[in-house]
Amino acid sequence: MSIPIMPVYVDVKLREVQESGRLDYRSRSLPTWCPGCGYFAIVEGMTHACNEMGIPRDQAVVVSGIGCSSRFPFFVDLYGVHTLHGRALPVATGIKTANDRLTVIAVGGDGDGFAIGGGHISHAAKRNVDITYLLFDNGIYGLTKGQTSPLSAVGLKTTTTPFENPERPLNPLMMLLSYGASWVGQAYAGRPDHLREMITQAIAHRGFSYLHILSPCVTFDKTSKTYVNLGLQTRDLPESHDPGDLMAAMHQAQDLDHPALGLYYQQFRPTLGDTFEQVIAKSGGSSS
Amino acid sequence: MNATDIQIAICGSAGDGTIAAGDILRNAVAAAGYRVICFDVYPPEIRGFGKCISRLRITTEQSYSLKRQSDVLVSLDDSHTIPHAGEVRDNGAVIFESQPISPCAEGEHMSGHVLPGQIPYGFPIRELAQKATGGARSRNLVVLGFIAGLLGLAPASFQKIIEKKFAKQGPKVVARNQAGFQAGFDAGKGSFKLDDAAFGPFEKPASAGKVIMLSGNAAVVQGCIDAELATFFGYPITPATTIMERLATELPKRGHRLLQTEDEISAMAATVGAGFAGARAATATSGPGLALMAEMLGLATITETPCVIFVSQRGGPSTGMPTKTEQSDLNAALYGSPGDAQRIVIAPTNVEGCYRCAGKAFEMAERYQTPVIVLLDLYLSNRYETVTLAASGPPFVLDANKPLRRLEPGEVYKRYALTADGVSPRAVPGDAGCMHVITGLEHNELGRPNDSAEMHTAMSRKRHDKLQAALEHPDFAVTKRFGNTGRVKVGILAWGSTFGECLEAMFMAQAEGIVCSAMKVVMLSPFPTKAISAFMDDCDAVLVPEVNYEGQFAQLVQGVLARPVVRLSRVPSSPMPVELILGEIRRLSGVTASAIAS
Amino acid sequence: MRGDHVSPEKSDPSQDPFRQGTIHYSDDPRDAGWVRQNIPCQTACPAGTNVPAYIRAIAEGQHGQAYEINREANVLPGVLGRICSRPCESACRHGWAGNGDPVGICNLKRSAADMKDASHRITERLYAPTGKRVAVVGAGPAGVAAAYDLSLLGHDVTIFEREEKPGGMLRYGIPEFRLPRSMLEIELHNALRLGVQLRTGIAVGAGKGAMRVSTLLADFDAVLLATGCMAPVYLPLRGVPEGADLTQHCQDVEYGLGFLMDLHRGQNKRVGRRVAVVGAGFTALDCARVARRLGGQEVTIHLRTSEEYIPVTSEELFETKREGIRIKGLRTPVALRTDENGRLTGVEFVQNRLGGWRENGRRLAAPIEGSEFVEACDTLIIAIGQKTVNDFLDMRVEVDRSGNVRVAENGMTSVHGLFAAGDYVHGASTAIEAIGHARKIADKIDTWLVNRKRHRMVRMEPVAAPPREPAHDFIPRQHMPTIPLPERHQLTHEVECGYNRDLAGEEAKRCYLCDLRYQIDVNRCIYCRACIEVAPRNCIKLVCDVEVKPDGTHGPLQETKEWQKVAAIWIDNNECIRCGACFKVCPVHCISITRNHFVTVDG
Amino acid sequence: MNASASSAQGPRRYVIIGNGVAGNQAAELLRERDPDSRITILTNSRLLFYNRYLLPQLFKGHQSWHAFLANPPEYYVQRRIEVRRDCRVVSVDTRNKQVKLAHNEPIGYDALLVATGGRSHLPEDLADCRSLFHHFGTYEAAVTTRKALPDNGTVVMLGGDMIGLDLARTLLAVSCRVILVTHETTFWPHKLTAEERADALAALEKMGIELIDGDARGGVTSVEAGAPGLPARRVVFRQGGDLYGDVVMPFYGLTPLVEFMVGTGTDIERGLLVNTTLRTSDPSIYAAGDVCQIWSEQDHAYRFYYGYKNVRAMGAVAAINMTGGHEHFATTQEETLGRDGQGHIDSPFWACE
Repeated sequence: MSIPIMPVYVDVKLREVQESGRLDYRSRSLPTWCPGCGYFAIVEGMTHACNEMGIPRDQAVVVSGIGCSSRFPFFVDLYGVHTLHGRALPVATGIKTANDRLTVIAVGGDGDGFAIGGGHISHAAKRNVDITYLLFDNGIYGLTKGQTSPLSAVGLKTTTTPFENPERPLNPLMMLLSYGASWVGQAYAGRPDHLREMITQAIAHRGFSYLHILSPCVTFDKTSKTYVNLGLQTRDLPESHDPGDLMAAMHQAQDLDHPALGLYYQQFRPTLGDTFEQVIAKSGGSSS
Repeated sequence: MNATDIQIAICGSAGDGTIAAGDILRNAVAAAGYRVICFDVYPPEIRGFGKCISRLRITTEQSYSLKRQSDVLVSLDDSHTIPHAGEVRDNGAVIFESQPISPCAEGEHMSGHVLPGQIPYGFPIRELAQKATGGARSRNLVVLGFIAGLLGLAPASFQKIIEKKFAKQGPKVVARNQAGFQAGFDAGKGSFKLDDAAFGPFEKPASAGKVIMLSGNAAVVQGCIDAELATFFGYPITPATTIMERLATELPKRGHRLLQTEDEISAMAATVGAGFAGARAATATSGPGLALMAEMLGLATITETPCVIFVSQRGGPSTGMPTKTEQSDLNAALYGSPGDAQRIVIAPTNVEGCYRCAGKAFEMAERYQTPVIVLLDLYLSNRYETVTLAASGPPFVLDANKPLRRLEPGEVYKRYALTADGVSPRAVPGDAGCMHVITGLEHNELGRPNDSAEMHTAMSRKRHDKLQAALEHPDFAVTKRFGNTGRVKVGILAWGSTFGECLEAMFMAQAEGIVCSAMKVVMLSPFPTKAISAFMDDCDAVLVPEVNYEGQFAQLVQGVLARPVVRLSRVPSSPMPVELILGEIRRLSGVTASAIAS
Repeated sequence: MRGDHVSPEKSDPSQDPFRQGTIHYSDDPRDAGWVRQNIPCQTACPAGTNVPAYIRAIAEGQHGQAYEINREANVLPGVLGRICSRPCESACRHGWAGNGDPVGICNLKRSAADMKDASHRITERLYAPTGKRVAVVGAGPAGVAAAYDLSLLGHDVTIFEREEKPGGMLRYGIPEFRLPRSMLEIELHNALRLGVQLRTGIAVGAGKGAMRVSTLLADFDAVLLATGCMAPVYLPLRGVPEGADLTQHCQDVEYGLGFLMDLHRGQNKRVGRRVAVVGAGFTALDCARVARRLGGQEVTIHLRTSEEYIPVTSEELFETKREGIRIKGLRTPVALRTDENGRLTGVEFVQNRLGGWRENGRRLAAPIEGSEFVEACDTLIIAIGQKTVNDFLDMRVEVDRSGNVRVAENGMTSVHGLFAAGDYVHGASTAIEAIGHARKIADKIDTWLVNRKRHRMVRMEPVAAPPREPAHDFIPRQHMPTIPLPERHQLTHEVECGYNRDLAGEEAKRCYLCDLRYQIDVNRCIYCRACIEVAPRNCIKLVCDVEVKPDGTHGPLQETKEWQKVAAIWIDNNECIRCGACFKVCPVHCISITRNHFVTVDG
Repeated sequence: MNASASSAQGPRRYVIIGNGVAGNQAAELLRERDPDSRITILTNSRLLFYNRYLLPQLFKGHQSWHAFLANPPEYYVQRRIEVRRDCRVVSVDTRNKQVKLAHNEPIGYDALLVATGGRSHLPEDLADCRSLFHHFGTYEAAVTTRKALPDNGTVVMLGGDMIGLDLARTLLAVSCRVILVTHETTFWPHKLTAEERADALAALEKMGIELIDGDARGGVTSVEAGAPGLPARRVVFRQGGDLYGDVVMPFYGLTPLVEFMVGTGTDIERGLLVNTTLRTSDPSIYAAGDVCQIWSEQDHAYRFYYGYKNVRAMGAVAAINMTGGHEHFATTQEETLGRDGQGHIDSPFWACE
């Protein structure tokens, strides 16, 4: 493949970015993640997505737990709640219950989501609360300086598994598919363009959308989920994949060695808000 | 006396390797035979812009706390270090980067903040690192080398420590870091020395026992190991995480087990389970985790299951200040469970105490069948001191269980038999014929649920009374008095890490001619009423310094003894400043206790 | 199961398909502006020598190739490698504040000439014969450079030279200890052997027996005057008529250029024990150093201004001082002192103070009334400059106020078919300026003769990976070895020894290779700042704005620390030292490198 | 980032480059005359201002730098004089009125005083042996020299300006051997006739200094490290011959330290050119001390003035004029080489309070 290297003119680029309007979605202060962290791509992707979708900044809330990823609300200029470890989803559910018109996005890391907060995901998925859950999977505990996480690979040496992690990592996509999440997708921080598109779709989905984002921890994981490894391992879902086919989605989700990127599964069914309305309707009341 | 007493502060931004530099430095000087006390301050973010400071006081005799003024200050990041320029004494050295890569606005460079009495040492840290190692990563080692060269420390012990520290990353990394150190060393040695901080000639003292360098948390681990801890469950939380990290390496080597659970709720539950099964079991956490464990702690109390919980306090409430020290979890440790949650709470005052308390905690847990909370704080967990381990081996009893009496034929095993000392012989799964059920419900001697007033009173009394014996626990000083004996103007009553500062202040006050003494209180529950009361009898005024806002310990003392004390409760996000305590001593030595009471 | 997306196959970012680009040619003014702004050495070189390219060739051990790259811009690399005034080094990025000393560009040029293979074959790119005939008057650097270019372009060229041998100032104005004649001979020969007819010993002028310009105009399709600046600027002195030739006035007075030319024509020159040299240029320094070798014991250079403001390289000044020559500033000679026999005993000077600035950037000096003093000396050499003479023309040609001939945009003088180049047009300058100008005029003559045009484009060639190593930044500038002071008594013994292979290799590594252009693909950048983390200086910036000037160059990048305003992370090529650290660390491989230079294309 | 101070708002900002006699004298007067101003001294040195004229005492016995400090640290605190030590000035941006430091920090000023003094001059033909010389210009250099000099050791002085001869007196007093290789700069900055010079040289010999006629020997060609077993340095002469010493020190007079001013547009010949009010060609820049060449109406030339008294007077004049005064510098310094009671030479340039 041979593409002519075209010169890039910085004046043109600067104007293009400024005029796009996406910078408005950023915070004033610079993100404090380690340089090179994949999370930068996620915050970039989200500002792109919100901008493209024209979501008013005061109509969106980002909710997080504890961990590196959970600093996220501080780096976008939206409403945000930085809750306790593992407790992002219940708080987000409360917000959505109180005001259905808000765009609510929960973010968190793999430890926050699948260790301490693991119990909450299944319930959020089951209720089909209309929020987007961006799960940042770097397979390690970054903020506490590199302990093993539920998504750490077998054999990963961390400070708490100095003789290699003996445990199989969870398969989050399988879990979410079986929990009944109504939108399940996967993206990779090293492919920012694709990531941007997936975030847009996830937010657009009506119902509980779960986007699993593979993202290297450049500080504590030098061997497992690195840019090099993930670049080699990841693949696109086959073009023939039908997002309505749950079994096909589960089949794809089984391949942990070569994680496929894209939309695994999508289903449309009443959201938590809808069921509230149904209950109200059944009870004979009416919404205010 | 040609005693060395040098305090070095290294300050940088997270990611500059500030803490790592402090680590190498303390290990190197300890290896050379010096006594060290060291405390690092770092931000909650791994990278980004947070401030890290590593302070080390290096002495020929063990000191009790850091000094107010450092002799040497090193800047790895001027924006963070500039506010600390004043902490260097006159004729001390301020070391900084002379060739920063980016332009700085006026006033943003360290050189503009060196006070007239201090000696500036600007040198091209980054350039030396890049020349010697091909990258700027080793700036911290260059700086270490510079310090060693300037102060006249032999490079050999540093090179050895560097090799040890980086061995895992391969010989290339070792060589790179050693080259960085050497480049800095040459620069430091080549610098014309104008400051007067120097290491005097020093013979490594022949010491009884083994002198090692430990952090408070490492000492806890050593205590656990020497007490033959068999199972550990934990969940990462600053500043207790390093206990688990070290144990993760150490326990398997000894055939013991460690499991990182999904949260503190689970960690505590597993600890209780293992305790029930007869193994020595422990967990470690900080305030927020303690809160999660509160429910499970209650279960341990009511089921009389031995277990040990190390709680390293940080700034609270809630998530609070994860990387700042505080002593504000005393109430939570004493009372933090529903119901009359009797338990033993002990708090070491220095790193050596961490070791002793850790080991003794297992003895007490077994002896009195209770959860034992060992209350540390971030300052104690993370500070490093040189510790002497007894040559005669660990001073801990490895089986402190009350012997189980062989059952008479037909006798039913009473797990909660009411006895004179309140302790019921405990059976664990595997003990023949002693099958029983433990429960969180109030129960009778058999362990069967029973909520009668009489039984609840009897069991409450049992759980309370059995702990009183801990005040006389063998080979364990629950309180200790220092300084002047007999009648004193001022008595300092303190607990936990703050006691070091109290002692330092007391020595300074004595030097000023003030008659005073200080008592450390190691056991906080059950409360050593007699000893403290006797101490207070000797004091015209009693001062209680502690790092919390509400004066939790002072309240405890006043509540139990109904006697007045002077509170010095501050939350400076750092250890209690010595001069603050000294100021109070001076003030109190001029007035009478009764004046304060009114 | 694999999808269409091609993932990077290896950790080596150079394998990224996005980098496997092809060569691109651009005539966007911003690309031309980039090259001008970013390759300061090439921009500073009057001949436009592609410095990064030839230094890279030397670093790769390809001295012959380096020589050829030089020769594309300047047909006398071995000569200029010794005597060039080095405007490139004053501009070199490595010499900018905080970056250390400039790269020894000139010394490397010399090493390319010295170290190319003995069997090195030069390459020439010849155009088809045009049948046009061009006469060039003067075989100095300008004349030779123009003749060479014109001959490549297919014209028949004849050079007329007054002296016995070609070379002009190079042969007659520069001492052999600075420029060995063997090197000059070879390079002149190579320049002229493609069919240029060289006719020496033929004076062109109005005098008897001389070739007339009008005759040349009749015989040739075009005539190029490249006669340089051969007349001395006279020094006004008290008691001497204005414009008088001082050498007639006193036998112990010499004009610098005349002194050197006499010497190189083979005359026996003598100087007294105490020699005063007046002047501030290379000629003044050369005269002083020659005088020292001719036995002058106390040789002093007298300056109107001070050392700071004189147009010579610091190395040359240093070597001059090392040879025991004293330099005294802020003085202007006002009168000669002679004894009863008319022999010089001293020079009367007036003390100066520094004045304003001349248009050419030089400093003015103003005499202080009543501050006269005398310095004793036996010989006075006046080397305050040369000017053009036009009295050899047998026709009227328009000149400007200072007597220099006017040339139009197409290179022609006011006389149809008569062109002019080099010092003859600009007044006394340097060899490299003369060559640079002559090449431009040759190009214009060609256009005028056969209506061919050429223009410049920027050639952008993708580079797979950074060619430099960070350690190269710490190599100190390699000093030019010189012969010891005691051996400097011969006029012909070259003082500078030239780099050996090791020195040349080390010095070549120092070059930042400013022709490398590092760019971030803003569309793919995730703003993670990993590149900034490894940047060796403040070269990668969080940018909110930039000004593009009409000439295509950029103003400074406007930086911001507010995340909301960071429209791009951009590499400031002005600060960039081409270390490549950013390229290696970028997690999404959004940094590309291209090698950019000007190419000249027909049409 | 724009640190240039504006005189329209806030106190005036005086910046002094150089931490010697002139700079400190100026700082003291500036503070007296403009109590609200901000005063900053920039210096390469790591020490506060110390008395360089006293440095020969180092050779009489160990003394720490504390003994040489002219003022205690509190002096600067009380007078609010900022002393930025360990800072190298690389350039001055006269348009934006900023001094640029080597570490890339700009220091804005309203008025700037350059008082950097001079460094020991080394003739270009000795540049190759630069690393083999010992120096005396700073406390650090003097201590290094003293450490290199064994008891009763031999010092070879090249040139022999008055700074060197002052040191020579002390060295003789502590029983060192002093060999002086004469040069036209011997007795610099005194200007002596041939007779006076011969006379003064004779006096030096009488003091116990061994003289080598440098002119007759063709001057020094090189200084080399001594061979094993011999003293540490060897000095070689152009006309042949050599001599050995433990340290070799150049005393060829001073070169003004003005590199950072080159290119600023401020007039320089050898030193910064100033008028008698000590103002340079830039109206906000003054110069004082050994770095400036002052216009002399009498001599119709720019000339240097040396000696403690002159330098201090210059500092004062500059400070007065920087704060709106109009004072002219006039020397009160005796410049002739004298004799003391024993017939030993005595120089007014040695005078020091």
